[in-house]
Amino acid sequence: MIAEQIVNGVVLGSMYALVALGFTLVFGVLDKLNFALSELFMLGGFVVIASVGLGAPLWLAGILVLVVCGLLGLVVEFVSFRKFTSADAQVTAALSSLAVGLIMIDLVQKTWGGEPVSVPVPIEWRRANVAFFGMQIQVMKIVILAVTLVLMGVLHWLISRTAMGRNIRAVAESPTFATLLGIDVKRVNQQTFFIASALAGAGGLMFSLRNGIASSDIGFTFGLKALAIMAIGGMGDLRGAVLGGILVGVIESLAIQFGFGKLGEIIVWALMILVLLARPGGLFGAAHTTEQRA
Amino acid sequence: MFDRRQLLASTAALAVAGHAPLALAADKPPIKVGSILAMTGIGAVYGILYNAALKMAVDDVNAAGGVNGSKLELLQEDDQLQPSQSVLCFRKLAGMGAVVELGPLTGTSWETVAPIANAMKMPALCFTASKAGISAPPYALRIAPPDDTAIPEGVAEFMKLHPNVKKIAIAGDAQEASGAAGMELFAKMAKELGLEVVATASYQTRTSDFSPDAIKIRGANPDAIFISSLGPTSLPLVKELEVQGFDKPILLNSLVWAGAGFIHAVGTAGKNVYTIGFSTNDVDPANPKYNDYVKRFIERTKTTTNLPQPVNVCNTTLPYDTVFLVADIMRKAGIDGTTPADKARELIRAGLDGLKAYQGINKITLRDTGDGHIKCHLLKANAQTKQWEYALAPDQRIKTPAAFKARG
Amino acid sequence: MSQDLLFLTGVNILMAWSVYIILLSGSLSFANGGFMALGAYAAGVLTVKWGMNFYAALALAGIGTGLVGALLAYPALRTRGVYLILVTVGLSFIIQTLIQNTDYVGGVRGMTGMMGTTNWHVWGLIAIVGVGLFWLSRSHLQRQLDAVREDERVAASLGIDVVYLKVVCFAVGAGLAAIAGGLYSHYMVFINPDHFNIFVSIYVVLYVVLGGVNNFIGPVIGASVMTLLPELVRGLQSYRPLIFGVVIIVLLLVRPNGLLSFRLRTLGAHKEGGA
Amino acid sequence: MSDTPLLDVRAISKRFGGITAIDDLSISLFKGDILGLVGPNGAGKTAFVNCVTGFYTLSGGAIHFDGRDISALPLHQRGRLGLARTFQNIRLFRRMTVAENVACALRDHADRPLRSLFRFGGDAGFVRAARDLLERVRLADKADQLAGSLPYGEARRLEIARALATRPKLLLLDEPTAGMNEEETQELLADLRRNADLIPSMIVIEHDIKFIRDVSTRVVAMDYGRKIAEGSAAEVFAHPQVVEAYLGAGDADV
Repeated sequence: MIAEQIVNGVVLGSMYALVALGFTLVFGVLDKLNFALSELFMLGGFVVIASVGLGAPLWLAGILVLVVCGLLGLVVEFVSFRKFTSADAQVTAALSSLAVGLIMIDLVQKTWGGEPVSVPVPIEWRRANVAFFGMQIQVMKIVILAVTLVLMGVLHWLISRTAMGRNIRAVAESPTFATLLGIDVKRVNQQTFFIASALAGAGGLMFSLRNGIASSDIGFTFGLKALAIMAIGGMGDLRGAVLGGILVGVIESLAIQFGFGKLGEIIVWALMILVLLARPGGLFGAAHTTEQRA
Repeated sequence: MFDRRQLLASTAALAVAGHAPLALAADKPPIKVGSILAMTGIGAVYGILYNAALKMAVDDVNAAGGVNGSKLELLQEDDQLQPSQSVLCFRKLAGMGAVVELGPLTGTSWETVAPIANAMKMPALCFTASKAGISAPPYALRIAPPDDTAIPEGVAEFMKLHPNVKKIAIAGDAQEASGAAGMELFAKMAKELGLEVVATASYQTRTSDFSPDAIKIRGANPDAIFISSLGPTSLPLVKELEVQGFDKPILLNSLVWAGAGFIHAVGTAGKNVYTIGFSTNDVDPANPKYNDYVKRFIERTKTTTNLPQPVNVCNTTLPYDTVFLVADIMRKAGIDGTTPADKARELIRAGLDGLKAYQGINKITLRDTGDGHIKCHLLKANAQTKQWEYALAPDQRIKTPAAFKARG
Repeated sequence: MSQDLLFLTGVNILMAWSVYIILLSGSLSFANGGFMALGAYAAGVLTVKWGMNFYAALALAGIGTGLVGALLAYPALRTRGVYLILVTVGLSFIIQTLIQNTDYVGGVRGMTGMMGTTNWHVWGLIAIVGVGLFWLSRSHLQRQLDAVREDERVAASLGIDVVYLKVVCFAVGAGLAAIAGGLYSHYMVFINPDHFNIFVSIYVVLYVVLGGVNNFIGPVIGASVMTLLPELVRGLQSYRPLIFGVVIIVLLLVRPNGLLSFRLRTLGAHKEGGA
Repeated sequence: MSDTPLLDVRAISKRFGGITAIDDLSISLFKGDILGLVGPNGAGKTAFVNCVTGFYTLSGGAIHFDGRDISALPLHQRGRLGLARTFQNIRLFRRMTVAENVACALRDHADRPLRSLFRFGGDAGFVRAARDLLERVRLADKADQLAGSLPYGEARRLEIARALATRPKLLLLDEPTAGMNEEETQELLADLRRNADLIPSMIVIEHDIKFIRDVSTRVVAMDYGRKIAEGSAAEVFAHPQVVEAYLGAGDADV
């Protein structure tokens, strides 16, 4: 049972990680929080429903999620971040992206109603189980884990091996310096938003496929948790987002098994506060002390 | 000038009502009836559903000649399920001259509004909230049967259908008042029936992952699961249990049945799912009034709302009955549009005070607590038709009323 | 305008000021919904369960929550910027969950019986706090706070005790939020933890940012506009949430520094030091 | 009288991860000294100022100021003890007025900021003091401008006035003439001389050797976080290691 909970925690954690990766990418490049990612995560499931409803096969729906969420990410960048470039605008941009998220929720509720909607994935897919060392594990979970790992691998390759990734890293290091190098910072921002939003959408896709439903109110708290995970892992640190996500996923699963389900949100937030007090830069991030900025 | 839309509406209503009294006195001012429902946000599905029933009732009352020569006018306010907004709407409606207020939707909002209704001497009737013990007579009454009668009645039928159930698991939304109260009631019932509770799982309204709960429950190997939470919150858990191959019966509390989301999204996971309620879309040979309502309501929602079809009538009969109940009281008390609001409210309160039972579409009995009672039954999800239906045949259902103290 | 709208506007103004006071020292708090809850419950317990006088209960709830705020501030203020935002979001969640699991105050069921707040209390307090903030805005303390908000390391190097000021502001802000909460609970009669969810904290920050963070009038404007706006567009029915979102985005784009963006100078040009 | 130094830096070091910014550095300074601190870029001069004023915590060693061990004191307490500084990249409170920049640094009520709320006599004292300081640096006519709007040279003078407002016992200037032309440099020198009554002791980091020669009573040269020479300006600039350090770093200022 406990082993099964740990496996489940890893799968849950990998979905947290996808959204946390989105947050951390944007934060790394812009030093800002993109709250709309929470709702792009929520939209992931509804894009599947809409595209299957229009006759698309499931694999195409999956790709459409990445594209549609990515494009919406560009809209968010344009509306909420393009104009707010200075460091002072951190809160302004965050609140603006939050408002964009509110609009997304409202549009989804107008279209599909406020209640959960069934995601058209064959029940046999969701129900397929394998026995593994006495554990019962859904094939879907394995698929989710595999897809998530592939996405993370692609992200890693994009960031560390391609010209685009080099530019993103340069801007993350210092936008001013990147501009001096002739890097088009605006373009890099757009690329970052596209990738981050596609990742969040992918997280929502996995989530809705696994649960068999999509709901309009799931994004906000999930997204906030992903933010806490980003802080636990170290802001702007991709590896930290993944490991932090898995850590929180496993802890949450085990907490429920051991009867601490009532604590709910407290678990992740208390963990984040403790981590930040002990290591202000997060578990895996560089220790951002105030000194280097002195 | 005669409003064309009004004309159309009343003509339609007349046609439906089947008779045409011409005493519609256009010169008497209307009687204002307030309603507080969530029309936007997460609760909008419910708000739209109940609003349709309220409007249908008001149209029917007006088509039948209104009340003492005055038409009813429905003032609708949206509280977005937020208690502070409910209060705002409540007092706003009072300020607009409403003589009685219907709603709000949730127990939390109802609990916030009920004391204010008494303080303001404003009759308020709630027709949805299920949490026990929160009504505040004489001004704030609830027509709906709360969980403290519904759950025992439902569980009794459930045990009749599944007599071999010995070990149960209880799950629910512990961070929501109605969900938590329902969990306690389930636990109490289990104790009374000698059932062993092998696992308890508390989740939250916005829990991200129900797998751990499902694994825990499955691991404890219960014969059945009782789940208590608002609307569709239990849906992911039910679906997760199916995915994990859990094949035992699941009993949900009454709150689930009223919403469109659950029954429409439950899919094949619905085959083991039961809930508690008092009306379905089934034809009831003994109650032609009910059959007529079901037919008309479903037709009406097809054109006036974007609710997923087929709509489950569920407890929309309650808002409908509530309007007629209020209209009856007003008729008897001689209230019309010219009665000062204060006086009308007092008269309605007096009418409610003496009320012991009301026979509308449903038979509603009033209890000392200010809550209604309607005999509840076990319902079963039919995933194919996306409708709830009675789990037991009419002669199998348990008829004995639950132990409660009626008024008087 | 109805009584309740006037009341809610007033409470939101007080809440906006509670965020503004913390922001004076450069810290943004998303925990004020939580502090509001602490005050609402504390004052409620004092009047309903202990039979205390309403004013005394309010004052005690304010002071108590202020002390809690100060205690939380010391560790919380070790973090800054986005980290502090997340820590305060976490505090909001933690306070809410703790109340949900405290049976003494009814847990998720909520607590009832609080009565006695009128609009006079709320607007009287607004007048008092407003005068206080005006007085502050002309003071040497305001100047030092401005310096801290501009560059806290440099301010510290000039001998300004930044940590002390930040903790004091955090405590005073938390205390004001608690008093607003006490007024709220004694007006609403019934409260439960859901009244104080994370959105309360977020919206209050929104009021301040939309209204303007540089002067104490801005939060008043922001809170008033955002409380009244949904009422003004009630006629638009189901389009309200959409309009609410669009208005926020447009306001932020058009006036990124808030509706009232000016900063009051602590040394006026009309004074002799001017030219 | 002056056998205890005002500032006594004892074998301090500062490391960031694997990088050593300051390595076993000892410097002492007596009341009335004006110490010139020279060295190529990256020699650790600014790090030294940061260590003394409390912007950096020490990795090792100790700093005594005015007879007290201040090694562990937080920034603001060092400020109150009489250490004040300017920054290589000017750090003004840009959205406050020129007068406010100076006024906020003025001492008040023995540094109990809340007390200032209970002063009902108005701000006259602050206004006078701020105006006096601004006159001293020729900025009185700009008192009500935003500090962010000042041109470079004036911003630098304002930063010095702000530091002087704290009544320092030791003023640390980090490259005060960076980016200034010859004329502006001379003006700054004149400003410092004119206000000598407010500057009992001073440490100046400079690349401009002429400036250092003009102001300092003593010069310390640093390279790679260590002290490589100390003495009069003439001695230090003639020191072979100093010459090599500068040539090695290819610094054009020499």
